[in-house]
Amino acid sequence: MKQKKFGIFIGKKIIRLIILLIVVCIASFWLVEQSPIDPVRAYIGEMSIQPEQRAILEEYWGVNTPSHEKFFNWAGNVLKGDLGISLIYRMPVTYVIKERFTASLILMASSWLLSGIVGFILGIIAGMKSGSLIDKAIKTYCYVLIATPTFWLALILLLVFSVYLGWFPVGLSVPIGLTSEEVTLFDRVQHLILPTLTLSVLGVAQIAMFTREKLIEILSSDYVLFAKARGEKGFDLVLRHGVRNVALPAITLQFLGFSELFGGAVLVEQVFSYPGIGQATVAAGLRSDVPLLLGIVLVSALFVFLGNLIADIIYEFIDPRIKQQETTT
Amino acid sequence: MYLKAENISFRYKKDNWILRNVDLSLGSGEVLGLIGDSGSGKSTLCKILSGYEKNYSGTVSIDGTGIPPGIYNPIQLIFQHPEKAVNPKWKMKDILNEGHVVSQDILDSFGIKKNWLHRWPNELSGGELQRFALARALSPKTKFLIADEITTMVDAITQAQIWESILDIVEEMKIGVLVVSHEKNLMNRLCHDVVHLSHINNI
Amino acid sequence: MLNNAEMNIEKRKEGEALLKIKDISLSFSQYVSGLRQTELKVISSLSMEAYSGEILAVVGSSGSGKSLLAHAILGILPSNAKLLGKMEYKGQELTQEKKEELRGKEIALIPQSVNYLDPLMRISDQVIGSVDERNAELMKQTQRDIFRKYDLKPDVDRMFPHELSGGMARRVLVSTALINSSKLIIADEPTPGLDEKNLNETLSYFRDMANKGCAVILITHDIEAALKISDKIAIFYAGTILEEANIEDFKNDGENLRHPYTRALWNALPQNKFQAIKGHQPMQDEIIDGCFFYERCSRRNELCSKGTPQLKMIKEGLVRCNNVS
Amino acid sequence: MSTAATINKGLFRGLNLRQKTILLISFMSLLLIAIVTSSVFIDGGSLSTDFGSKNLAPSLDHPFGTDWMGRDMFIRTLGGLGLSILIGAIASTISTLLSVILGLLSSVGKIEDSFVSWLVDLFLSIPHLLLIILISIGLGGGATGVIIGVAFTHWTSLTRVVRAEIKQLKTQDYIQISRNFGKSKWWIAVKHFMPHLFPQFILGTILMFPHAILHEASVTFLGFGLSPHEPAIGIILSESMRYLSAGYWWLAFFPGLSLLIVVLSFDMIGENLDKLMNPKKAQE
Repeated sequence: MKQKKFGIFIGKKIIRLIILLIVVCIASFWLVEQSPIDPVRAYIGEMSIQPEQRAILEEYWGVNTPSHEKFFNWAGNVLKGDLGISLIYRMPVTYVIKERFTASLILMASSWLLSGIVGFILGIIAGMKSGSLIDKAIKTYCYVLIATPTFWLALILLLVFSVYLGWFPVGLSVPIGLTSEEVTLFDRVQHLILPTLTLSVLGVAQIAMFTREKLIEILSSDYVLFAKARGEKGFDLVLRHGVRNVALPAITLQFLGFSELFGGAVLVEQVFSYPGIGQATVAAGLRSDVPLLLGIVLVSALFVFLGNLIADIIYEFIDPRIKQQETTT
Repeated sequence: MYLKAENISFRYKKDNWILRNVDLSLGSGEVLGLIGDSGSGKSTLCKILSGYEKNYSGTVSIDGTGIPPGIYNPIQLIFQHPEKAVNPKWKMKDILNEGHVVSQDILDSFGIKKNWLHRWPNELSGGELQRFALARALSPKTKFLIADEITTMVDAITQAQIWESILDIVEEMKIGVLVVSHEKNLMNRLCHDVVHLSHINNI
Repeated sequence: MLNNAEMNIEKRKEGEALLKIKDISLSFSQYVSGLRQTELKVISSLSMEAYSGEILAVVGSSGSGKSLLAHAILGILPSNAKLLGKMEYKGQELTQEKKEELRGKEIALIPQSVNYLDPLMRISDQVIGSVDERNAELMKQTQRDIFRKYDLKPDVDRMFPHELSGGMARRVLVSTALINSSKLIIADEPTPGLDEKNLNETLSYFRDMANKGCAVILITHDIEAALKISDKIAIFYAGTILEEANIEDFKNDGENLRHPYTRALWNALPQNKFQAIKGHQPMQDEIIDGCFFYERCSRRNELCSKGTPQLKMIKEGLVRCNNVS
Repeated sequence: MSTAATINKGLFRGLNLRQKTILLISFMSLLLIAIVTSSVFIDGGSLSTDFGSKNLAPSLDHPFGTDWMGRDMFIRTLGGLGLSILIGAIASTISTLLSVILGLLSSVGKIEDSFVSWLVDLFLSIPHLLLIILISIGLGGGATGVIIGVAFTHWTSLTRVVRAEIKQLKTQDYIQISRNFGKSKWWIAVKHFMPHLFPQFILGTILMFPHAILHEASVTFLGFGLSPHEPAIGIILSESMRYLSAGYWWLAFFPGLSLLIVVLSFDMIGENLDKLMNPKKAQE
């Protein structure tokens, strides 16, 4: 019964995903097509070039083919798993994305975990002691973090820890001039710390504020009142009724945050010159690398979808309260 | 004038009948009691009679004609929880006069005080709000009143006060009343006749 | 456990109430729209006593602040509440610290609905509550025994609150009070909207507890239900208790009742005269100097408008009225 | 009211919460108004290049220091903030209008509602920043690109709120009673729904501001937004990156901090207005 329900659920989600991807393809292709920037111009840049060569390039990018024809060519290839050749990296888009996305994934995963754990703990402390000095401190801290431009924070951290203190390298995920065999784990970790910290900051604030508010709500609920009436108190009470009830919503929220995580990664990677998908996005956008840009859009949509899907699964299948609504309606 | 419900059936899910082939008839000036256990579908029947619930089969009519939507409904329903029946962002004066300008006679008869009119709903008790809900629903165009457990939440004195006023007004205005309650003593006091829902519900 | 007779002897011997409440008042400071702060008085000059082996029903209209009386006894009021006055438990002053020590052990609350159970905790864990590892096995056994008595099958143990039917939920809630063998049990509106069969069943649980020697305070708006099982009835009006009457006083035209309000309430019942008196209960933000019933009273005199009437002992009952003797 | 004073401790001891909240809102609003008005009156002369005083650290003459062209960073920052607030205002207003229209559309019927909810899902399916970049590229960059980009990505959350509120309102007894009084859909929408929705719109717009401003600055920083000639905070910070290793910390520090303060002010105004309107939140 439950398995069947899960199967239907996943089936529906897959149909949704397919529709979504089709619309995203059309919309983003249309948007990029609208751009008044000339891809050939952008590709050539400052180079001088013969008119014949220019014609070849125009032919290659299909400057003179009508939009819909271009779209169907591209879409047809996408269906075959071919996202085209990246203009700036001169490599297949799939390869570039694979390489870059893996690098970003390490960054995003570590800061995602960090922000989730730190944020949850801060939120629990603040909610438990709501109104106290420590709550006010955590609240202020969160408000300031939420209002902080991510890229500016990255700049400041870079300034303090790399430029002044020299504890961390100024950029790139590995030292320059080394082959991948020569790079040690220490190098990688050292290059990861600042970007991870920066990227986790916004998430910490959001999870902490959410956890705090939810916990306060729970602590003023009838069932906590009753627990108090039965002699439960202090940290034990918060652990038994608060943490248990706040954890699932907080985890759900953290999975819904994939979209902002990706956006944050773009900014952070740009400042720290971290060669991930975010930096590739900026490069592709600035230099009109249309195939790469469209590829990244598709991958990011998949990434966000995955987060939402997990959140939905938690909501529908793990939280026992949901079944209640089904039986009462 | 007769309010007739014929062959009323209602279900939430397939094969989960709440009401089946229920017939009910209520005349002008009549006070009819409807009694039933909690969860037996009393409230659903009330909502169907007064046009709140549309997903049912069967007919509700007054003297053979159906009740068209979009105009003042001559069948007015009063709920158990008056605090849910008023817009919390409105002052009592506006709430009172939403359907029609309530006459001073009705205000006096329900004992609605002048200074209540300038209050917000959350500044009045349930018993007081219920008087507003009743006064509001008793316009000259109202022909039938459906009272769904309307005094369950108030104390005995307020209950007696409210019913005293209602019975006076409905007699004068020739309004038919359907009293829904699970309290037998109250029913015996108020109603000319009492039907048990389980006797007319064919499930 | 003592049986009923022994209990009564003991009570008479000591002549001491298990819980004594003397002139308490409760007010809230709260913010309204625009962050204006207002003071709301919910309970004022309220006194009552609860005896072991007896059911005391506190009867008043819904939303009049009776639940807060229960919360005040248990010491679980919100932080913006201000509680004045004195409470005694077993002859000792019941301070906030004492309340925290006693609640869940000697004093138990039976809440109104399943909303008072943690939605994510299994039923048996909730009923057992927070216990030491060492006692866990024993408590589990006790819980099972109580459930068996209330005809709750073993699979109920592993259910979540929302899976309980209405009847099961009420029995589970009652079980929470039994597991710690409490001496004072406060039931807050345990019979909302029940039909007769369920009502009688629920009420019988409380009679059982009182017969086993507990003091039961039954907070309800349903005077009829209260009359069925209680020993004494306290009439709650406008935040205070106007009269504490014995059950036998409620008969005929209520001529044995002490307070004019109680009599009016009795006569307003559909099964009695169904007769209404004029006027309304004062609002919570109204400031009243004299007797709370002054506006509606037929026997009022000048004295009644000045100061709250003293609590008097008349015919083995308590009353706050200047005009009875 | 007399008890209120005794509850407060700390800086504003003599004031009650209402007065404190109003004071905070007024102060923050004044600050923002001051920034916008002064940014309008910046005269070109004070921003002229002066290579005689380039790369100066903060001092009394130049509280935020000067850049490599000798321009006063305080004035540049002020101009940038003014521009940010302006763009934020336009984008948030457009966004709110979109939410209002779509929220109301969703209340019409089932099909419309599914359409709106699908549209929300669609716009949430790509990371905001990436979508703004795409829209900005599509519109050829510049101020229009950023404004439209930000406006078209920020309507989703308010639309959800409006949609949920309308849905909840529609099930209320008093709405059904109003229908039974023969009131028209339009009448009910204006008289019953609006008093509930209007505060949401106002609050929604104000709380959208900070997001809009931050996204504008981010996109500009990345090079997709305002052109390098504009005195935008994003431009200033992206320029400052070149001088970080040279140790010109003030180029990055003060402009970013100012932006943070502006964003924080909007957040505070929104939160405190919310408290005034929903006193329950202040009760905790």
